[in-house]
Amino acid sequence: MNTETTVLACIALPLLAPALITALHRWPNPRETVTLLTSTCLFLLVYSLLDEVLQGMRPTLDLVEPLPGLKISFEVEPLGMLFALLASFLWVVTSVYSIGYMRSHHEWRQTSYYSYFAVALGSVMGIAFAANLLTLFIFYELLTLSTYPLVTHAGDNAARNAGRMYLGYLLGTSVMMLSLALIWTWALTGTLDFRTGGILEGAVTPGMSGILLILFIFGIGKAAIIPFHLWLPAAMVAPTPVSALLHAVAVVKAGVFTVLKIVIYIFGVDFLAEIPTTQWLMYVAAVTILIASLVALRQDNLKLRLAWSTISQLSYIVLCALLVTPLGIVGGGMHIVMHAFAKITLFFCAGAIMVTRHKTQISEMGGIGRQMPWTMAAFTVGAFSMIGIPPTAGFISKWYILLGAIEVQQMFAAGVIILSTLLNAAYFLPVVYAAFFRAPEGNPEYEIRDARGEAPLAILLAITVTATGTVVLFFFPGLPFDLASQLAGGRE
Amino acid sequence: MLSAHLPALQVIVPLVSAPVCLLLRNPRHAWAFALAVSWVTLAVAINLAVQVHASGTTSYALGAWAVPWGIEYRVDMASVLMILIITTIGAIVMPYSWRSIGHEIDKKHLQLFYTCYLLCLTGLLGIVVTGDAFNLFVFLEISSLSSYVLISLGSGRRALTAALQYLVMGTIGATFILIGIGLLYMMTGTLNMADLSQRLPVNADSRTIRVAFAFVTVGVSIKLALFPLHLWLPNAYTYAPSVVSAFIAATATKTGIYILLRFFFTVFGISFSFEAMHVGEILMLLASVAILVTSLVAVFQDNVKRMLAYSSIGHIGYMILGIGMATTAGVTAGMVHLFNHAIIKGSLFLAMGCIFLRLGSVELSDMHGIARQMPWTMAAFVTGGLSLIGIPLTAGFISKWYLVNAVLSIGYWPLAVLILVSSLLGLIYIWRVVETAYFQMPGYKIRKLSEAPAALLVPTWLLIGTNLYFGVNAGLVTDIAGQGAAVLIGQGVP
Amino acid sequence: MHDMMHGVLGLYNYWIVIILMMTGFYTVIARPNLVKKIIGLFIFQTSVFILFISMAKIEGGTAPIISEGARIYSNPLPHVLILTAIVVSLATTALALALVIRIREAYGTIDEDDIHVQDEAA
Amino acid sequence: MEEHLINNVLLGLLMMTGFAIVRMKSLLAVTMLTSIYSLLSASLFVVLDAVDVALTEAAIGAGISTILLLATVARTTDEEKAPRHKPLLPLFVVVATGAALIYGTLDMPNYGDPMAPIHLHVAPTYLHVTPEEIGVPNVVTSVLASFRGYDTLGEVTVIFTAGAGVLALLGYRTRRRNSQDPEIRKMVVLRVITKLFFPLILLFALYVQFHGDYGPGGGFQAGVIFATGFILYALAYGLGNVQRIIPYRTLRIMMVAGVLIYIGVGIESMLLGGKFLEYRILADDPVTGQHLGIMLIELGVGITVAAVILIIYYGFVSRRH
Amino acid sequence: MGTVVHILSWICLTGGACFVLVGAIGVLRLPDFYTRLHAVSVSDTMGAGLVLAGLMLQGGLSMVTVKLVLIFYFMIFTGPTATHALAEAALQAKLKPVVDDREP
Repeated sequence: MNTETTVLACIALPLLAPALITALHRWPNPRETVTLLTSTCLFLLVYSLLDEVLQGMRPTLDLVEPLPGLKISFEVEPLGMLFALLASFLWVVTSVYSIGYMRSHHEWRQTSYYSYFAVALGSVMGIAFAANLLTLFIFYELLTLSTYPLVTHAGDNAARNAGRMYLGYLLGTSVMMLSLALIWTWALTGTLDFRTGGILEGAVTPGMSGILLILFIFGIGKAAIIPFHLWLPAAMVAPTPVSALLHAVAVVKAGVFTVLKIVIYIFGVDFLAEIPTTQWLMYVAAVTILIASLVALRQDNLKLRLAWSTISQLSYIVLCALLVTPLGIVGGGMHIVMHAFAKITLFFCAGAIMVTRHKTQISEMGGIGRQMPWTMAAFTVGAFSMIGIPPTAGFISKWYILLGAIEVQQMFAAGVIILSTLLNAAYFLPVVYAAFFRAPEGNPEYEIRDARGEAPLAILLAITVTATGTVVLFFFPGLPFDLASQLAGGRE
Repeated sequence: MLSAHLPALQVIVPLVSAPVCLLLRNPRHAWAFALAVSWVTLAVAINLAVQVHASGTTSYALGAWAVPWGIEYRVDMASVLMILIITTIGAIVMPYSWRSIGHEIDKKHLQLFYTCYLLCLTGLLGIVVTGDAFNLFVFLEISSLSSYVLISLGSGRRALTAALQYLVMGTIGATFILIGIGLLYMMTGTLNMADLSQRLPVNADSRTIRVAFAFVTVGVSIKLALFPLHLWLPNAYTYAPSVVSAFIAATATKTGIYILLRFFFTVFGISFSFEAMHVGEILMLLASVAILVTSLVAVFQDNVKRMLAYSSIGHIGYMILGIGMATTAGVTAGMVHLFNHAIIKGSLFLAMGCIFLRLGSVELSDMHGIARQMPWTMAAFVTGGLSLIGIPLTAGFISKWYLVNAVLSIGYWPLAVLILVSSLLGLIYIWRVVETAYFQMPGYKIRKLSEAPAALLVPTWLLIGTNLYFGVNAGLVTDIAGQGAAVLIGQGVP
Repeated sequence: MHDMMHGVLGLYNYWIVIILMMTGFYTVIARPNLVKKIIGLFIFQTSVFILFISMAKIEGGTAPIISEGARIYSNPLPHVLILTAIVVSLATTALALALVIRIREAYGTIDEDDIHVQDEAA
Repeated sequence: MEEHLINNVLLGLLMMTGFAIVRMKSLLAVTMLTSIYSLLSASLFVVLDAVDVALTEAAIGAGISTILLLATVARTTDEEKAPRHKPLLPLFVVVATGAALIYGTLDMPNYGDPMAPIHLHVAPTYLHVTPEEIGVPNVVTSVLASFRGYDTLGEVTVIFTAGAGVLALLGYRTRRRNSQDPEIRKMVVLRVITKLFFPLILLFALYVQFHGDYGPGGGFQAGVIFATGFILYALAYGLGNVQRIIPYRTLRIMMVAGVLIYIGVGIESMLLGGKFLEYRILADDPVTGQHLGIMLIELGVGITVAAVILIIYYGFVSRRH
Repeated sequence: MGTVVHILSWICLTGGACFVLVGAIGVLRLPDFYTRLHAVSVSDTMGAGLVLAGLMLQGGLSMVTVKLVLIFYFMIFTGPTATHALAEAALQAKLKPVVDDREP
């Protein structure tokens, strides 16, 4: 089938799946089969687009045109390809994991869970393939709305308050700032298309474009830059698979992905370099990195610690974008992937612990590594990747980021990255240490009785896949590198 | 032969059928008759629109007396837009009315209800097509009186007080308009709008004309519930029968705005209204306050219909804002929103009607988890709500888009921020309903409910469909509105 | 000075009519009693009619009924308008009074403040 | 000169009545004063050469409105409570509005000035064209029924709306005949005189109806007077008996018929190839056509007005106390 | 001749006016309802009658006079009827007349 239909299918498939899922709500096994099939097909579809993109082709699709010049249209370009591949692949893994998790956790409303999950993925696809700001905006909002039910899945008051916070931050920022910036851009340039080299250059004075930049960067609440970061820890009330896929991969990465897209295709790297505001925003990102890491240090709840580390890691990517150098872009693009693999591994492990040991606090996890060696091994891999210790993927992306920083003489940025690496180590290694070398507290014979208790098979499978991925990407970073570098070199 | 008479037929068809409807014995026949009439009216409207679009402004001399001695019907693109709004809403609301009204008012009033509905339709259409200032007043009274009756038919005693409050304020407004028209006539000796616009510039700087302008403006502002003259509106919309809320919310205030446009641009002329009288600044100020305040108030309402009523006042503010700019872009934006908001509010009130039919209440506290039982109704409400907020791919987005661009084009960017703030507030009050209906546990009372009948759902979804269609394909509306604005501002073909 | 006097002489009965209008208007917006409100509306409208009719008057004119002997006729158009307006005001009054009767039956009072109190209580 | 004198005296009386209405608390008294107010304005209209308006105001303002007000007061309450709070805002609004209006008068043409624009632009044409094109001496009638006949149609529709509205609000109840309170039955004189005048009033109504082209009068006035005759009869002999003479259903049909006659004339002229309400093609000779048209629509107006007023009256009095 | 009629008519008019005045004063001054009714009847029979007569003299033999005659008859019938009805109503409302019961 031709590329247009493929692109359409990539977006339509997950958006239509819920119908089937809801139809099958009485029979769990067929229902989950649908989810698995959908995710697999989606991944294959996206993959089928890959080599065209690598050959430099840009599959496009125009859907509707509400107003002249204002289109809903899609175009597959390297960054989007990267993001789509990542999301669709990890959805497959997460589906496997969810099945294990939800069933052993006896969660309720599983049907609506899987449906909304699919919708969320559909909107992620829309974001990835969006050919202009408007399209991106629409799916960005759709993602927010479709993930709300997942965040409040528990249905109790705590969840509902967290959900309100979630919506408040994400919708508030996007409606107040992102949409304003969007309309303003239209008023200035008369177009919203993503064009290589940007559309604003020449249309705006640097001062005004500075304001625009601020509106854009802070308007993208999903990138969780201080002071618009609090929704992320709040969203941790969600079931772990949700936190894993959405708040380690889909949602937050959608945020930083949007930042990258806007920097590259709306402002254009060269033009961005002329804007004085860039420097200041870089400081904000740096501050976010450091503060988030410090807060993470003091969290005892494992998921919360992961959440805060996510915040800091996101700002890495924003930082890269603002370094305005090809190497930075490459680093950012790759860090999206690398961090995704590592972080999802970590969340999976946290979930596994919660399911099998019903433990959420780090202080309780002494010696847990002996009971769940496999899980904690994976956790260690993820932690190393977070810190950037070879042989894990995290090392590669950090490497490029540092190169980029040094290339443009941003010693400050380089310093921040080094420092935060130390902090990463400081808040991840204790967990690993405790898990393996500290004696388990609590009732010994209880511990002995199910000393062999590993997580359910589905969960272990998922964990293994992601952890392996983290290592493999260290040895074969080719694919993300090609895409990212094609993106950075796209201007020649 | 008929095509020559279209402007007259537009009004005469409902006018002649209103009395006939009163004679029918069987309520069902009355309903079927009113239904047929409103569809015929729609057909006439479409033909008229095509005709005007083809051959520019058409005029029809009633009684064949030449202007300015006789009364003239004068239809231009601006009127066409209004005609289309009114007839479309009427044609869609009528099929809905049978089940809904049959449930809300007692059987022996049904013929009277449909008669009054037809009279209201007549009045609104008469206002829109006429080219004579006093004739406008007469038909304004027809529509007002019939809408007082329609509102008073609502269930519960508060409908009566609401209707009386509306009646008193409406009559004051009408009397103000009458005074204004009288003063105008006194200074010019004519009542025909075109003739007035010819003769006003001669003595435009006279104090009498200024006062006339002020009185017409204030009077019309009461009719269209411009903040702070809106006090009658929330009760009227809340306690009227659902169909009436939908119909009146979608048409009556819009017609008021049309009257304002007519007087500002056609009669007094843009230079007098906006340069001599500085009405633009005043209107934009009031509109901004209205948008902000009423959206805030709406957030704290627990009766959904009342919430929608307040949001209506805010949205009237949007339209006034557009008009106040007095630029082609602004007026276009105002008129586009005129059309879109009519469709949006219509559908929202219809959805509330569905809920009222089953639940007997539209209080948020009674609606916990109702979406489980009435998925289609709530889906309609949500879609309409998104459009109200201005989410892309809905009609509401188009009008907000035009409005914000118009605002930015004259460099009033704080207003753009204001609009976005109010959109956010809109998001909040719509969300309150969504959260209650979708994410709360349904109570025992709710669990027994069933989905609204198709007779109600189909019209509701018809409006929603229109809404979505104009969200992805806004060309038609924006064209008509643009031409209408051009005609009003005086750049279009006469 | 002279033309000011002339102006006053020429305009004073308009001013009186305005005062009449305002009496009615005041009764509408200031009085809580519904019947009184409606009477106020009635006075307001009637006074507006007087305004219209007095603008139609021509010094030394006669009623606009064509007859030999009469040369100057007062302006017929305002008369026509007011004929219409009177009927409109009758319609409004009738409707309003009907509403008042229903309100009295439903609330047991026709005093706006009392009604408000009852609605708040409900 | 004496015209001015009468004029001023009437205006003075009007002002006194107006203030009295604001001040007084007894609603019955206020109702009476209202009736007086409108009677005074009717006489003022006569002085101002507006004889048709005067007749209408006297019949509608002083007559029907008063009856309705009385019926309402009888069914609600007589005494008015004092407002709870000081009416400062209303006072301010009123003063502001009045000031604005007075400011507006400053550029008006003087009272009675023959050179005022309204006497120069449209109206003169009416006065000149009427005799030859319409052939009706009463210019008011010709303008009302022909030049601005469409307004009059709207007016009929308004009154029709009011009728429908009152029906919807108050409904109607048919009373048994001879079912009025015995006190009235005692008033023999009243009943005899009523019987005596009833036909005369109806006769007068017909006179006003058909003489409207030549003198003051026309459909509205006739309709009102016609209705008043029946109201008088109802007062003396009880509602039940009147409802036997004109039952509700008949009224309903009349009320519809009048409007339909009016519109019918318009549509007929359309079918004959003219514009809506173009009377002159109703007959071979345009003037005759105009005559015919005016007569017909005045008839329609009369029927509807009479019917509606009676329906409203029925609605009001058939309501329980 | 003309002058005579003229003078006569003016006498009638002024006479009527006087009666109306007297009636008005009576309404103001007299103690109770019933006595006031007397005053009213004075003004609307004699007063109005004389005024009408005066006007007829002014009008001479014309349509106007015919109408005036009709009005005259109308008043002759309605005036007393109204007064009578009022008195009846007052009686039925148990309205006591004020009687002067001082010793002479």
